[in-house]
Amino acid sequence: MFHPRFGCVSASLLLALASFAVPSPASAEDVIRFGAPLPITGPLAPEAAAQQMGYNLWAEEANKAGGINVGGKKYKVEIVYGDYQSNTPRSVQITEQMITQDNVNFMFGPFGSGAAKAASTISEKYKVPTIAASASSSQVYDQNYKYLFGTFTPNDTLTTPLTGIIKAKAPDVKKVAILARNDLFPLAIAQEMEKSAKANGFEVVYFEKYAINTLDHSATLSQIKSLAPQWIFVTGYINDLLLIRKQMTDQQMKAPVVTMIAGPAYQTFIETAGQSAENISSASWWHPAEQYDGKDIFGKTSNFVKLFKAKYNSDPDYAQASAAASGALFQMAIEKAGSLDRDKVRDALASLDVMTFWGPVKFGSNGQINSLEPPVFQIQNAKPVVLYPDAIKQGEFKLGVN
Amino acid sequence: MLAVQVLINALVLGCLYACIAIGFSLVWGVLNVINLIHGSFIVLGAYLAWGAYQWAHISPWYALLFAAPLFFGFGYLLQRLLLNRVISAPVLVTLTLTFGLDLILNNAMIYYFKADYRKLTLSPPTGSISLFDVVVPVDRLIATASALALTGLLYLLLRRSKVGRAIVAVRLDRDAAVLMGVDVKSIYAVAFGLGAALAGCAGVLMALIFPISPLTSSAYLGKAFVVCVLGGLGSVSGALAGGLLLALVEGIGSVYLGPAHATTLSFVLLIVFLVARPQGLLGRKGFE
Amino acid sequence: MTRANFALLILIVIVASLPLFGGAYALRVGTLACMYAIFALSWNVVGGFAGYPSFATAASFGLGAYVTGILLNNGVPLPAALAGTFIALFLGAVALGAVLLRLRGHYFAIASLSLVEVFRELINNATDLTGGGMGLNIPLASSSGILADAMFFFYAMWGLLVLTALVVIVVSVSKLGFGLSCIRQNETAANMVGLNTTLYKSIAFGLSACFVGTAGGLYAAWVHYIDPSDVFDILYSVKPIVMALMGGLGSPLGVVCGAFLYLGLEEVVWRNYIQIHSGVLGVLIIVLLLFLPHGLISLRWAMVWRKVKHA
Amino acid sequence: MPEMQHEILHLSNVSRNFGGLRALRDVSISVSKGEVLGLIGPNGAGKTTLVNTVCGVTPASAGVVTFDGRDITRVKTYQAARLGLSRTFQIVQPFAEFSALDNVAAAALFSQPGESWKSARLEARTHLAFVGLEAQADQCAATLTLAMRKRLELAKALAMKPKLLFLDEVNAGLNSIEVERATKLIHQLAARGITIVMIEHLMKVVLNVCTRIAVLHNGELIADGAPRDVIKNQAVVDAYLGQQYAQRNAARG
Repeated sequence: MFHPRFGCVSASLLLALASFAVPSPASAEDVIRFGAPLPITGPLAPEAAAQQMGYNLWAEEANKAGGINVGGKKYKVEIVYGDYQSNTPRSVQITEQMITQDNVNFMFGPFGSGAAKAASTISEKYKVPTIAASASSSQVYDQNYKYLFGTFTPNDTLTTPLTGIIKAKAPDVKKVAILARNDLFPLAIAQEMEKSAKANGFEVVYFEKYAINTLDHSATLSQIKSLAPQWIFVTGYINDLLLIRKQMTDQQMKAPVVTMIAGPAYQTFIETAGQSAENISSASWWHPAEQYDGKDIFGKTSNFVKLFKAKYNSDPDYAQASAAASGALFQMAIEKAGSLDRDKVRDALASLDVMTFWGPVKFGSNGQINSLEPPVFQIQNAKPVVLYPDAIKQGEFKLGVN
Repeated sequence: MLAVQVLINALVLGCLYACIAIGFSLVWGVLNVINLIHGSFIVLGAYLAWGAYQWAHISPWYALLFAAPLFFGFGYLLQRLLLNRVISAPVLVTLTLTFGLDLILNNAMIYYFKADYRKLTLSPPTGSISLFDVVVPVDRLIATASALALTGLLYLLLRRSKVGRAIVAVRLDRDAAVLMGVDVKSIYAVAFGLGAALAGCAGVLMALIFPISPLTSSAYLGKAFVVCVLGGLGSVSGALAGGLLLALVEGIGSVYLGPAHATTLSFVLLIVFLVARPQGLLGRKGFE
Repeated sequence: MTRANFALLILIVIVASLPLFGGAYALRVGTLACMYAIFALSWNVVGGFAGYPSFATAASFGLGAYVTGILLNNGVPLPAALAGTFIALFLGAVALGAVLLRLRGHYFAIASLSLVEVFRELINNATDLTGGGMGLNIPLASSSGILADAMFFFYAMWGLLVLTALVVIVVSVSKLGFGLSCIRQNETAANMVGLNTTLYKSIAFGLSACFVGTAGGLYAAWVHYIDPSDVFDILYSVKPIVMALMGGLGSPLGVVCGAFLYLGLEEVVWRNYIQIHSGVLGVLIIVLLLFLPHGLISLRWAMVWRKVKHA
Repeated sequence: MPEMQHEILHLSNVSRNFGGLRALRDVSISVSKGEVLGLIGPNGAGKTTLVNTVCGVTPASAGVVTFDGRDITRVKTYQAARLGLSRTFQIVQPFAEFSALDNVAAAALFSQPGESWKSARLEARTHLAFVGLEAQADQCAATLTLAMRKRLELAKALAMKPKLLFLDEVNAGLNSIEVERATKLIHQLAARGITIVMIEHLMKVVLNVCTRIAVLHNGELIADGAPRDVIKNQAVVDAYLGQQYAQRNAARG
């Protein structure tokens, strides 16, 4: 005879068991599966959307060409998405789920430095080659994992050329104010900025962090205004930067130089900020104006931009391009290895030294790319204009942000 | 000059905070329900204003006119159909129910509007006015004035109308109100509807000032919490006092301790208030 | 020992056999399930027994993770770090409880919720000690294989669950549990019959914090990297409450069943409805609250049986 | 004075303010061992506040309370309970989900540190029997009738082995048969030697059981003495009893 309570015990146990006993779809012979954990919901959801556009574009192009050529046999590309709700522990869980349950062959890292770092311990354990398409902080790579690769150069490669340009073009700029979101990537880049500013003889008059989810910056901005810095440097995600930019105009803050990372690289920032985006400078790892002649599936940078525009009706930003580039790099490595063996593909990735639409690609010993020269740009006439490197320079630096 | 500027900023911001909190406070005070869906209502209001401006060029001032009845109806129905079934259940049940509702509404907004940040930019921009070195943005000023007008309207409604007096009676003493012949159930629904309408209108005003995304709802909700406790529950003047105090503390905190500490400071203040003066600045001891 | 408590222990023992059925991923889910069961059981001491709607679970979890993480980084071995966390969290929570538990109902709920915010921001700003927003790296505890590692943390978390369950069961049948139940029903009367309510509530708050904190410590050692917004996630506070409501407030067996059921549902929904999973979860919560207001534990087997026969 | 030697409770110049409201003003009163003191006065006179002040629920704003030779002015409620001060409530306060037995057992268990489960339950049964609730021992407290719940309160108070027992309107809401029964119980309690202070509106009961009466009005003690004297006191008649009662009383004898 059953005791009544056992009803609920067995029911919940069954459900719990059923939840991970879900049979994973049998992996078809001629498909390569890539796992892509993304923050589809939660605070980072906009970033997930951007990454997904890049991955999808690559998968579509690769499949249009018949698939990836592995030792003469063509394999179709399938991307397995999972939502980790902008929650790092979930991203770790989903990475393990993709590897063990969904039988993915290779992994893309989750968004951002924090999650990519946490999830990389899993893919390292399972020896699954992983390309992190949006992790730049050196803390991600200093674990010296063998199977982790990243398409972003370290943060100082953004701040150093930026400081150089300002120093050369705006000799009157002496005082810098830095305001950073208290989060792994924005804080790391702000600290790089502080270092390079000090190294170049600027005076850092203000350096503060703001809490994630800050709704109002007016007091902070009033204080910065009262210090009269000539260069205002703000880091955060696009929502923070839009908010701060709006409140800067509200307070009639003017400065010869205003730099924001990482918002202005996105088309949405330019559209939403409108007139107030004018003359804001920024730096990112890639820009559609670049002119590389890639050996990858996208070929020339301009071709990538054209394909992207045709599919999504907007200009690609660095995040979307990085996602697509990560796919393209996997494709090159797999074709080079001529095998789906994870170790062989890993070795092929490690030994890549190739030109792509994303730029020259070569990974350092810690897995982070070390061959890119990230562009510095400025919004002029509602368009991002590249100032550096000289090879793709589109215009001159302009002073004065109103 | 900085001090004056920070003070002015806080004054304006405080009124906006009050506007965010007032509907939440009303629902809490009258129904004794912590309404976790409040933040999402505000965001929905912001989308309404944005959509109206974007697609039909309806200015946010007119959007207020149709946001209020729309949200009132929505809230009224929600209370009648769902919340009413558990209204006498313990605190936790009503709280969890509104948590579930918030999950649904927030997810629906992410699904339809995507999580991208949008911004309602009036053209031509309203700019700022400056007096000596003190600057006040016009849109904030207008939003503040509207927020004050809304709270004034609510105040009049509660004081002058029959329904309003019934709401106040229920808030002060539920049992006595029943004895006086007040139909508490419909007062609950009306109060919840009013709370929703105020949230919707607050959303319309916030659309002018903050970027719009389903993801900001928790930030609004957090402010509403703090304002309510600081000012005192359920009263219009309490919400204003709480909003101003919060804005002042945040402003002064971020100037003297750094912006990262401003939030901490406001929550520490919240706990201190809860322990030492749970009735808030202007409230009376009421519901537990 | 009552039959329900006996059933709880049997259920937990059954969970221990998980490694027989699944690999590393199943172990990960199992570890998380044990972790949430610890949360739900702990929350039940203050929320279920004493009737105080606490939202402090996330604060205990985050603090526990950071205390252990910092201890580990200073070379303290894992068992000692966990023991230190346990004691620190218990004492800290008892002291805080003595102040905060003067509040009741919504006011207490909000104060406990604010604890999460305050501690998150404090940790966030103590950059020298905690790394602030940059997060905290924790050295790998072992370099053993995938499965051995997963097995270790699964059994560690499971062991903590057993310990929590035993303590909670002992509390529920002891004078302490009896007193907490008095406090829930009528605090004024409890005081009046000579019950030191402040002391009892503080101990309950301490107990509800120390196991959660230790679970947090174990979690930190498990994932090697924590950052404030991850471990002070307010959902860690909300989920145990939903679980307890699902399973049946106050019953240790009920809350553990609720925890497993919730996680099972979440896992199924999460996998199958990528875009709308939180909405689906919301619908489930509402349906459960409206149609099963006293939780799973109120379901009688006979009732289910009757429905099956009629169907 | 010889009775001072047997004094168990003493209030000297006790005041209690709530905000601007002075609920007790300078009350000085003493209670002797074995006495049954009736505390009467109009609603809002401060009777319940006085009980609350002695029991530590709302500590005195000024003045000193001594109990059994100890200063208990600042003592917490649960400490007062353990010292032997117990009370029943005007509005009954049972542990609603517990059985009657558990209700009484809780009182026995928590009022005496060191009491064991087993003896608490055993004791609880005898107290339930005393108040005539043995048949309802396992019934849930919430399902008892009002009269039964009032008696349950009494059993709880007794389980605390009180030296001084406050009875706060134990008869309110009861019918005449129930009142009679309750009155008998109080007599039995007094016979056991328990000092009783009772707040009561039914003058019949007061005159029946009390050995002394104290009258509060607007927070002030306006009369204190033998029942016969107090009900004739003009101030008491004006403040509380009313002319009619006095005349009826005079006519009757």
